[in-house]
Amino acid sequence: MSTETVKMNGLQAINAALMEAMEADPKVLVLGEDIADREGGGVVGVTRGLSTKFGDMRVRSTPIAEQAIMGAAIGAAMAGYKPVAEIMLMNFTTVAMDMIVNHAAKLRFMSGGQSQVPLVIRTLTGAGNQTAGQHADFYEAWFCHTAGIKVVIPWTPADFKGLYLSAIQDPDPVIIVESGKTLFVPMDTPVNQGPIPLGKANVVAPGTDITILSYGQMMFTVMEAVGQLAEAGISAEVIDLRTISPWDKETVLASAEKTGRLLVVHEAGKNFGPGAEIAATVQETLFGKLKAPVGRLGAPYCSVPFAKKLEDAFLVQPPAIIAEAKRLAAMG
Amino acid sequence: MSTETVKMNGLQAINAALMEAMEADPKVLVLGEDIADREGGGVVGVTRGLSTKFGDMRVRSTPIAEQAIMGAAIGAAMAGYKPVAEIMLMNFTTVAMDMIVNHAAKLRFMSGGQSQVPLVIRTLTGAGNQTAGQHADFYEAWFCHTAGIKVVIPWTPADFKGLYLSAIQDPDPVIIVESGKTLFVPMDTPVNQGPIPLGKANVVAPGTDITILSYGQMMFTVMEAVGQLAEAGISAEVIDLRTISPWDKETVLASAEKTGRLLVVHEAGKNFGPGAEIAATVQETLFGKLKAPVGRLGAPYCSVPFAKKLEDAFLVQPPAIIAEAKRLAAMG
Amino acid sequence: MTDTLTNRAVPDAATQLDIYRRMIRIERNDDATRTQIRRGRITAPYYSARGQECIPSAISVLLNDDDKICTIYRGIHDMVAKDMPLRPLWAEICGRVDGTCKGKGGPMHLTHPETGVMVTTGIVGSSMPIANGFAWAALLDGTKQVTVAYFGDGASNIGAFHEALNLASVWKLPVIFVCQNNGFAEHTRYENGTSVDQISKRAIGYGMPGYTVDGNDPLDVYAHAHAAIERARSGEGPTLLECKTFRFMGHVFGDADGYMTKEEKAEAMADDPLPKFRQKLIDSGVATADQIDEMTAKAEAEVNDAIEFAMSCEYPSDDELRRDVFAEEIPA
Amino acid sequence: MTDTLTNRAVPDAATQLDIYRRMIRIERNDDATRTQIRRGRITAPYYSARGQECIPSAISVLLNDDDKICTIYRGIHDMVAKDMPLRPLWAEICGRVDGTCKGKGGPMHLTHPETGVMVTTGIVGSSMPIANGFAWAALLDGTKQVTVAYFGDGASNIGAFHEALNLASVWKLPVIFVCQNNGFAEHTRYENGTSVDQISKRAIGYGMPGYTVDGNDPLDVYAHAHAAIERARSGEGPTLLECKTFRFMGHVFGDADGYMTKEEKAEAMADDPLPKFRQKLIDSGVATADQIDEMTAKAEAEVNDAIEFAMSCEYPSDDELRRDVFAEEIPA
Ligand SMILES: Cc1ncc(C[n+]2csc(CCOP(=O)(O)OP(=O)(O)O)c2C)c(N)n1
Ligand SMILES: Cc1ncc(C[n+]2csc(CCOP(=O)(O)OP(=O)(O)O)c2C)c(N)n1
Ligand SMILES: [Mg+2]
Ligand SMILES: [Mg+2]
Repeated sequence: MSTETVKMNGLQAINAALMEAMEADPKVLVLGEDIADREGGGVVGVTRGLSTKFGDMRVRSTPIAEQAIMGAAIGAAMAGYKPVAEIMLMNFTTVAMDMIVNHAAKLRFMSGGQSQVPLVIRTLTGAGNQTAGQHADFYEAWFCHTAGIKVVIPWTPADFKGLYLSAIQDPDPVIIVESGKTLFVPMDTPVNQGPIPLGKANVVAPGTDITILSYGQMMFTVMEAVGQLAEAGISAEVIDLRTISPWDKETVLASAEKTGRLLVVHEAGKNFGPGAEIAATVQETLFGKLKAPVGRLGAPYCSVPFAKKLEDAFLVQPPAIIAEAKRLAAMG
Repeated sequence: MSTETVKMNGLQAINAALMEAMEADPKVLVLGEDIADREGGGVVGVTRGLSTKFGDMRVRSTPIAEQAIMGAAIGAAMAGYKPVAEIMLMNFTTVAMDMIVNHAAKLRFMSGGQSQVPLVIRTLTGAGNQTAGQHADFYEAWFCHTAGIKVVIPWTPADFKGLYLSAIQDPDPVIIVESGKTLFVPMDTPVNQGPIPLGKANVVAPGTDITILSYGQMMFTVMEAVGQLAEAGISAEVIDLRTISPWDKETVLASAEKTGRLLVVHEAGKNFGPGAEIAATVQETLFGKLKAPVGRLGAPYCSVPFAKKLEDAFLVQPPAIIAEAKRLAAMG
Repeated sequence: MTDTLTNRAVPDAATQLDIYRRMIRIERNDDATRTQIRRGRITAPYYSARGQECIPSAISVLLNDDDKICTIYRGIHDMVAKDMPLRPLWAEICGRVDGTCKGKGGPMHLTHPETGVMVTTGIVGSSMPIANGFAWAALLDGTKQVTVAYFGDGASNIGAFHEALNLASVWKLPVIFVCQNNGFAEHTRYENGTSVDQISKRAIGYGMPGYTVDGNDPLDVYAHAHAAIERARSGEGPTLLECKTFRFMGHVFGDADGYMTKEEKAEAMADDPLPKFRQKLIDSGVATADQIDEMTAKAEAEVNDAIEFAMSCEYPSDDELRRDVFAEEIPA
Repeated sequence: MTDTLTNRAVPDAATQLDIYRRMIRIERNDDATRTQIRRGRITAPYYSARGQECIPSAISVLLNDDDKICTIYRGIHDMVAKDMPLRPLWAEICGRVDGTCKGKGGPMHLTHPETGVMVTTGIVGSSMPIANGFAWAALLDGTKQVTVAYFGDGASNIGAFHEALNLASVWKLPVIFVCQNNGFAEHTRYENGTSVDQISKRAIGYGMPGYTVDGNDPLDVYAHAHAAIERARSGEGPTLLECKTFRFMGHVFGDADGYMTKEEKAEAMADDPLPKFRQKLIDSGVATADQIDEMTAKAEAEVNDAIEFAMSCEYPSDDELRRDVFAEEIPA
């Protein structure tokens, strides 16, 4: 494989992954609101060109009916297809939770392995665009807590391409969360990016003083903070978790043991958030081996606010990461 | 107030609470599937007698339509009423998540405090009756992670009465989970049981070697285990958390600091479960002060199975609690 | 206002007999199930369809093995009508590893793809959106397969019904939506939950044909199912069939029936489809009483064999909790 | 098949003028909003209702301040028609603390109980179930208040619509369900998402009257709204009004409109309700051009005043993230 790279953004990478997957496997389907070219190829254009190339039967726009979307995806998956279903925004998964949780995630188990539900749910979310309380929530913790569905939140375009290729061929349901900025920021991406296995974290920067773990668009914030920490003489090892469930315990534990400190940062609410599971596991496995408690940063306990000023205060920002990393680094 | 007690079960206690609350406050309403006496006063009889006493307009049976149920409750609450809405089983909250999460929990915040949504959601769940994968899940972690709604899971009839009385008068949405056995096991209950504040844990047994925290029907299992631990010479302090969000950090931290060890036990899945938040908070606050890592026991990562044998293996049983408590007690 | 069928297909003698064969197989199976529960040999909740035998029987004679059904907790009659073998069925409801779902699903969640029993859901309304997915797959496969979605009258009031029927119509899917209207939803009388006198009228809102059928008359069900299946196979899209019937055993086995009058129940039971059709077959010379008795004995023998088989099977091993969560086994 | 009104109420001259006053107030306000966005003074997503002014205006002249509306992201015209004051409206869409929601809700989520603007939701379909709750409260209060639930054509395909209309009919609630059918749901053409040629026909399935109305003709909207409101106030129950119209500015401000033809758009815009009604008022002698121009100038002045006011207001303090989550402030 060539190691040539091009600049592309997440949107282009997902589009390329869907194109390749549909080309290679006639069982791959795409459905969702406005996703066909007749409707403009998706509200932000992720699915542009697919229906023109693969036809209206494999790439179907739907009514506004998330239960119907997920139901159609589940049935088609059980019949041998590999549907990629879009739930436009993560807050709208709330109207499809029965289909996702009681059915997609459970039918393999409840049928004793007779039913396979190899589908992918694509959904977009994230604060930062003043869309307020019903359009920007991160609910990955709900799905991580639900047995039978995998949860993926990529950061880079290369990961989007590689993780989508894997998720589509995965025999089980996978929800992939596209977080705002990750769709639009161009990055160097291998031209021939192939599948990247689910469940593997990526150590994006080595470090010695503290491990900082994050995923999705929050990685941009973390990278900014890490640069400033380096200037302050603190060497952070940065982990992009990529798959939140099942998560890569091995990589995370090895890094936390090495640096002796772990800080988990996510955009989801801190209370009962994904970071709690990571902290709980790490404190147990590395009991007595850490120099500081596992730190967590996440959204405060409130809805996403509208006003830009409040939205900025709501989101974890570099100074908060820096302060917390320094506090932990000073311990032990 | 008299300290006289009677034997009653949770079902009777909730019924008494609803009776008292409706009697005292004409704004209290009850709605849900089959809840009126015409339909038998609820599938297990919790609401029996209410419609006969308070009439069909305040106690309304509904179609099978959980979004409509929650919507009606939200609107009525905003108009000044205090509806108690039944979602028959916790798995059916999945069809009403938009109403609960995007609306009931958020409207006060999103309206800048103009909207009040003082409603109570009653829901039943729990494994043990071979109802399999779609009728027995504990999803309290989802609601704990959602800002703006309180989560209560009582164990004793006295707590049911007291916590219901408080929840109904609480100015914010509260979800109360009735877990199978807690409805049916009679216990001594003060005749005049009054309101019990939300957010306060109950130290049900003092101990010195380890703190064991649980709630809901799992408390029966914990109490069984604790008896056997005592025989084995391990003194466990037992906390019934009662309110899972917001939880009583003060009581839990004080106890964990005193005993130096904490074991959290719940029926919900262990992965990304409520215990993770408790463990994450405790390891941080009591870093260096604990004799052992915070232990967690919860359901394995799978759906609730049907076969009795599997259901027994799925549920946390006394031997698992005893083993884990002994392991932790042997540390430090 | 509901549609009227002009061209009524009539089943020939062999087909009529085949309908009766299915009906008596259902009835004998149901009777045996209740007996086994009464004797304490089965411990699960059971939703008898006694009284509703005619509906799936008159439909299933028109279906092939590769035609699919999605049904509900009250659905064992639908499976037996579809000629699902009774041994794996009984092993499942007895929670044995040789059950069709290895004992993980139980009586509310049977699956048997070989005979087209694809999904059995415990969530009201959820059979319909998933049925659409199988129908979409059939269109993609270019087969003439149809999918039948069974559901109750109460289920016609939930959101999933609406979303599924609309999508099926817009996409012209080969689905038949069969409402088994037994006049009650748990304890709620039809008219107290449903705003229209005939559910078939709702078809108008989806631009599809809708028929109200005598669900206790095999010839009426057959004629309408024939039209609906023809329509689906020829690519014209879905149909809504409302089949009026009654459940003789209440909602769940052991149910008190206090929500209906004795007279009402007696009247409904006088319309028992089984003796009525038996007499008709004899009167019209399709079969002799002896032939029918032989058929009945055969059904009974098959049921008894299945019970014996089931009771001799092993219980699933606890390792099953780690299997079928994902395709890959969860490590111990 | 849809219902036809026999007794058509006609607004008197003053009422006609009042309708126009509301329409021009909406139009001036919308125009100013788009200008402010273009100038970068507002940064939020904006869903213009330009073209739909007539619908809420002709309805709102029939409503009192204590009659309630529940509306959607595309709903500022509904609020302005209900005579919500513009200063708190503008302060809100500018994210200021003097906004009606303290800047926490923004343009998709305005609330103003004093003028009956109770809920503005960003979730398609969710205005309807909540409207039922206000209507139930009105019945309990014994007032003659009505609640109007506004929603789009696309929203008529989601489950919440179905559940809400059924419940409202069974409970005979004083609600008017007003579908503003602008022919598109985001980029999806009506017929590609909706299976029936007239949404009003769905009323048949709920046993309620359903009318298709020319949403650009104030007299037609008025007549039908009058009948629906009378029906609601007299305790007879809900009505479904489908008002056909068009949105001139696409789905969201900045939208490319590529999913419709130029001719189609031009034709729709030729039916602009504003100049048409203006001419009619002049031709019929209800008002002179001068009077109307004065009305327009007044509306414009009010809008300009509101903008000035809003721009001079403070931003909310970060403490607001801890307020209005619950009635009690979250401790820092
Ligand atoms: C979403 C949801 N809500 C409530 C229930 C509880 N429940 C189980 S069966 C039932 C009644 C269903 O009635 P109907 O659709 O008429 O079917 P029948 O049982 O009469 O066959 C209800 C309310 C459920 N299973 N799912
Ligand atoms: C449950 C849900 N699904 C999807 C969306 C995304 N969405 C926002 S507006 C819209 C189109 C709604 O169309 P319609 O109901 O016709 O109203 P209009 O915007 O035309 O006024 C969609 C799909 C949403 N907000 N909520
Ligand atoms: Mg029924
Ligand atoms: Mg529209």
